[in-house]
Amino acid sequence: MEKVDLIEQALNLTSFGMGFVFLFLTLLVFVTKLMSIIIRKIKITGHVEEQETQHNNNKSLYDELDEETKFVIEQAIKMHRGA
Amino acid sequence: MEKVDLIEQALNLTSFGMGFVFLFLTLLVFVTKLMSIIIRKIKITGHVEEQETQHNNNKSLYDELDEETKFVIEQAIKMHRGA
Amino acid sequence: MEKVDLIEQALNLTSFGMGFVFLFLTLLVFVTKLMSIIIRKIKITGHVEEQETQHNNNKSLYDELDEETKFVIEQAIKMHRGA
Amino acid sequence: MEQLNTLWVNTGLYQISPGQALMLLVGMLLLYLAIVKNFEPLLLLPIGFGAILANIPGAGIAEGNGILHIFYVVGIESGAFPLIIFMGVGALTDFGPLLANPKTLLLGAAAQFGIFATLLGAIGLTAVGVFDFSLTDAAAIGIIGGADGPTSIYVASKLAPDLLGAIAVASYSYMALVPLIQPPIMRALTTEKERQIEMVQLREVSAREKIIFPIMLLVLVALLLPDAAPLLGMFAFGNLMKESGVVDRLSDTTQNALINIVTIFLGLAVGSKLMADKFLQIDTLGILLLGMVAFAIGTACGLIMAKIMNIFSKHKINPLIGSAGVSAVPMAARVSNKVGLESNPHNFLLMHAMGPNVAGVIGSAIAAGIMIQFLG
Amino acid sequence: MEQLNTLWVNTGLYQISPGQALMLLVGMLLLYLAIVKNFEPLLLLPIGFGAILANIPGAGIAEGNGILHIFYVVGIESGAFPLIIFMGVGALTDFGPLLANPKTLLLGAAAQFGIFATLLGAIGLTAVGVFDFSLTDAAAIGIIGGADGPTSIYVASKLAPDLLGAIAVASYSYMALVPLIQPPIMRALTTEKERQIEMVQLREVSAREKIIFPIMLLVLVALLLPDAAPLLGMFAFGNLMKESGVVDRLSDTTQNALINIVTIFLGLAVGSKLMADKFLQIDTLGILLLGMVAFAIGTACGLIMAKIMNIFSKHKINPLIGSAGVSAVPMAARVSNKVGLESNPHNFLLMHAMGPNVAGVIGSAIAAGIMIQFLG
Amino acid sequence: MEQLNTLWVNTGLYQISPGQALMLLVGMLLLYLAIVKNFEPLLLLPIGFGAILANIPGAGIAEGNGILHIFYVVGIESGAFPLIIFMGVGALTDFGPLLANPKTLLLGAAAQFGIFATLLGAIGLTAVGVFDFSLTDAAAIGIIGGADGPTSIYVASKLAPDLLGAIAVASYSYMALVPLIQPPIMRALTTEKERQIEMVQLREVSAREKIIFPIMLLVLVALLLPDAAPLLGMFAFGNLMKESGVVDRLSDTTQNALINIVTIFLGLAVGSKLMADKFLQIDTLGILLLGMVAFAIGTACGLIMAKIMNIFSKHKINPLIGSAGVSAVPMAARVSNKVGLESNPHNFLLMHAMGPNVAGVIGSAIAAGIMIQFLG
Ligand code: NA
Ligand code: NA
Ligand code: NA
Repeated sequence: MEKVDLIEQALNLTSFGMGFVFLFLTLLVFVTKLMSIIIRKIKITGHVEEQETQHNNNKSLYDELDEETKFVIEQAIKMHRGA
Repeated sequence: MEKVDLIEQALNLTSFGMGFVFLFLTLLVFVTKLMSIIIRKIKITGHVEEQETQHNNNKSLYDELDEETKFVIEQAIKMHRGA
Repeated sequence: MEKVDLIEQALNLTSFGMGFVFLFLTLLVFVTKLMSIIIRKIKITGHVEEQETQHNNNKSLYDELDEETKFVIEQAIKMHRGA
Repeated sequence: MEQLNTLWVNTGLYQISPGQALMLLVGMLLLYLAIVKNFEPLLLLPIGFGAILANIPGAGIAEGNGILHIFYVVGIESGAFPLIIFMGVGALTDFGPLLANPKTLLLGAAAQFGIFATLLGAIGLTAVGVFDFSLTDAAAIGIIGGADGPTSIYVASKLAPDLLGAIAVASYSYMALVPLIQPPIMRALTTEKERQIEMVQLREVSAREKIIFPIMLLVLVALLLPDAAPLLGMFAFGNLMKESGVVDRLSDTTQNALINIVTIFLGLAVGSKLMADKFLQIDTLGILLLGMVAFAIGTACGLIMAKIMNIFSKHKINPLIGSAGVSAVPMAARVSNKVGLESNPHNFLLMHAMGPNVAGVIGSAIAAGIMIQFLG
Repeated sequence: MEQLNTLWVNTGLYQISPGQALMLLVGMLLLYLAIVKNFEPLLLLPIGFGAILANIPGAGIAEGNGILHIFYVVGIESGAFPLIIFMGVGALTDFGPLLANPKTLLLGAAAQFGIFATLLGAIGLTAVGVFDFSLTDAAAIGIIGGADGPTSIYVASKLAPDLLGAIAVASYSYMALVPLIQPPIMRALTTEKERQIEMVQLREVSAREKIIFPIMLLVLVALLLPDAAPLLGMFAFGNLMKESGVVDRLSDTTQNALINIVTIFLGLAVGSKLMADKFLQIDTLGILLLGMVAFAIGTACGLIMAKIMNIFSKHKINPLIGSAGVSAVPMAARVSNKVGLESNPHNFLLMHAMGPNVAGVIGSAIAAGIMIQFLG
Repeated sequence: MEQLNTLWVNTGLYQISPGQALMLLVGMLLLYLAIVKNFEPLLLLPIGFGAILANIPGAGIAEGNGILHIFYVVGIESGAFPLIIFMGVGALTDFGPLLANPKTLLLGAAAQFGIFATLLGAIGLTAVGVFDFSLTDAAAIGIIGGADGPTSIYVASKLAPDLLGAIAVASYSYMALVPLIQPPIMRALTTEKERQIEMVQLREVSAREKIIFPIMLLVLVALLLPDAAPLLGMFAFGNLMKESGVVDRLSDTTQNALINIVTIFLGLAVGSKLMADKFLQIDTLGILLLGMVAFAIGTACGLIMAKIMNIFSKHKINPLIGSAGVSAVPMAARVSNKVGLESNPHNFLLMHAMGPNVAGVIGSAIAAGIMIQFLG
């Protein structure tokens, strides 16, 4: 009785388990494909737009900072290392 | 009543807090300046003395050890790596 | 009385301790020498045998894998980095 | 069928609450800010990811024996992580510019008024009934104005652990926003002529001065404000390891492997405090608003202090370096430099601004010590 | 004389049990496999050494306040070590090949049948009275077939801590034996013509896809199987640190110092579970046998799945990459490549096999989540 | 006014005891020795800084929930830190010179008499009423003579935790003083002719011998003195990681990031034991005196043993390498080399002295095991 129960539970777990593994990974296949398609679409349509905003967005502020201060930092460090 | 008390406590904390921050950092300004002055004085007067003691003090014992054994260690390591 | 006991214990610990330290390290001397002798013997007698088995043993399977796939991995990585 | 049902009632889809769904989006917003907008990614990426993990319905990762809760208890409740980070920050800090011009310490003092103004604001808004903050809550919120992540986390873990998630997020977010928040205030409070002031070249600082400074700082803290000693002690220790030059291997590891490892787990642990039921409260909105105000006031006070000092001193200070007193090292100093260059393209303020910048770290730790002493 | 006697009765020679003597030899066998045979030395060397330390008679290193027992409680009982290792594995994983060919995820799914077949086998052998495994034991043993060390250790620590030593040893040993176990099965189940199939070149994968994938994976796990979230969450976190490109210093430390440190202590702690009285049982033999079977079945199912997919798809898959679905990254993928080269010397399957290879990691973690949900 | 008073009574200035003031100076003395005199800075800098932090009046950093007390409980009370350091030392040790000339192990044995002589001295001084040491105290003090920091800390944490601070400070200080303590003794106990003895070139040692030696050492320890197994086990493990050549990434991390991280926290935690009320006792003076004696006796016994061995052996040993038997790796070996060069400028004893030097590490660990077995 108990053994039969144990075997039944194991079979249940196996069928649900393998079923779920396949369900999950199949879903992941579709979601991944969808994601790749969307990203590649955005990339093409968004290409021009991206270039335009590149000089107005937030990141460029940092970039600007970077470029401008890079030279200063290097010089300052040089000066300071000498100290 | 309670609210008034709370505000009073906050005002107290603010006045003592800002006061202490300024007290501490002002003190730090003076102590730092003093430290710098002392160190620069010691540096000038202690310059000759330092050079004289350089060969008698403890550190030089290590230096001596270093110089003498540096060559040996290198050789030994070379020999040993070959092994 | 108690002090005498304490001293006796300390003397006991010393004699057993130093005895054991010497026993252990002497044993280690002999075991180490034995180990070195055995290894050097194996090395000489096992030299030819080793060369023969080199292409049949497990490690060589890995080596083979390594050699064969090394080129592919490098190429693949190059290709992939480009991506 | 029964097992299919078990499977279904255990899914996140079945169990998810609207709050958790919202927090998953908040977590992703933090990841977006970190990865795309480059906002303090070293902290906001782990915090954002931790927030997502903490709000997975039914997983319990941030509760009980969940791994993020373990990280929180071991690392933050004990105080260890923020203190180790502070040691690492110390090992990365160069006090040279500060030692060359010690009076810039006062700029770092003035900028701490942002902390106390925010405390007053929080209590004021509680008094008029908008929020409901206790004095300890208000103090922990105020420290956001110190613009030091580890100090904020340390104080919040002592005084207001329930608010820790919101405080840490506000702290790091606003540190990242320094290049947006500060420039308008800086331009508004200074004249073109002031912004053009050129400062005298900083003198060379000897290795001895750099070695003695952290010890001296520690002694002063020990004698005057022991409650700031854990924070400033670990900070000074890190700096001494670096400057002493005799334990380079320890200093290198502190600046790299150690601070990186602790940063990862600190971030995840902070993220675990962004669980929906704790974070989605009106208080959080208050913290975000007050934190922003704290930054603005701190920036303004630093600038004003520089102008006041110029009245009494013959060596004029460019007031733009005053805003760097809020710390947010090294971003605030770089902002000072950038705004300065706009007015005078040959005026490099970066090294001058590093003085008040690191002074701000000390100032905030002192303010933190005061809070802990009076309320802890 | 009394003290000489004390010394003698405290020696290992006096106290040693036959089981301990045998386990010392087992520990040395593991060291031999690691050092001479090069079997997963990063884990088997610390595990082997830990096993020796754990079986030193009278030292109690793996009990009570012994250092290995402390490592075990702190690192494995808490779940921290396997999860941190999984984070490191994530930071070392490249999902590129998988993203270029997502349907290879199904190969990673099929190979998990090794896990469940072994579960059934363990229960079947218990039913006929050969062994005496509970359902939780059987589940933990089955996960060996997932060919992922940290997943095996994590599940065993939750479901069957008494069997953890044997399960970890079996898991890493068979991962090392992949080049011996898989090729005969691969040759038996495929035709020469199938083995010669050349696959189309993988497309380029953009950085954005690589950044979004771990987040997407985490969200899917969060919504469908929260019990797999700790494992796959840390895995995705490690991968996001690497792919985001904004926290390179954290990613580098995770891939090096952090994963190395944790590997050392994980190995020693696992070794502490190889104490004679727990390990020297008939169950251990069962675990070793069943683990081997799990690998073989997983390999076969991966191959068969590839052949089934070829019936429905116009882009043919070389079935040899199916065996890589058991994971054992990157050894199984290299075996696919090697066996492929035997039939077609111009057919490099390595990158194609990396897809199912990392899919197998995800698949095993999902299977682990199912086990924990139903039995944990 | 009330708050001003609160502020004042909470300052360190108000609360400081004379003992704490003195200990702050002791902490600074240790920093001075570390930074300026270069005395074992890797340990004495963190210990000195820890001592300062521990004696900040009112801060409680080394008590209760203070961070240094947490480091102490987690790392030293558990035994983890000294054992991990010992693993790192193992990974940094080259047994080659010892394997080439195994009989130098006996020099490492003889030098341990310093340990036991000190034990006797401590008990003797207790008997005549100068100090008040128990047998466990005396044993822990004696281990200072082993000239191994982690062994001293490990034994003290087991046998005399109250004396740990003084013992650790004495241990590392005297290790640093080896170049001052040893040469006079070496010159006094040897003749010019003995000091000129040239030793035969060491033979090449194969990789196999180096791999098998740590395993053999562990087995011998396991069979004869299990209480030394934690120390020598971790030591052998570190060495095996290095010599096996198959886990280089683990070995590299052990030798760098891991040992550095643990050294920092070990040092701070040891420093926490230098609190005024525990450290400023007449016992501490006794420990410092006895520790110095231990070093001197150990040095002498090593030299004498070499002279005795020369009576029975045809391959003469230069007795100067005997003093290296106290360990203090690699300083003592370098001192042997230096003193040898004074008598014979073409006689490089360094590699010959590395044998007894590492033998001294093993010898001290064996002596430590004996102490723990009889008194633990
Ligand atoms: Na600040
Ligand atoms: Na797998
Ligand atoms: Na020694």
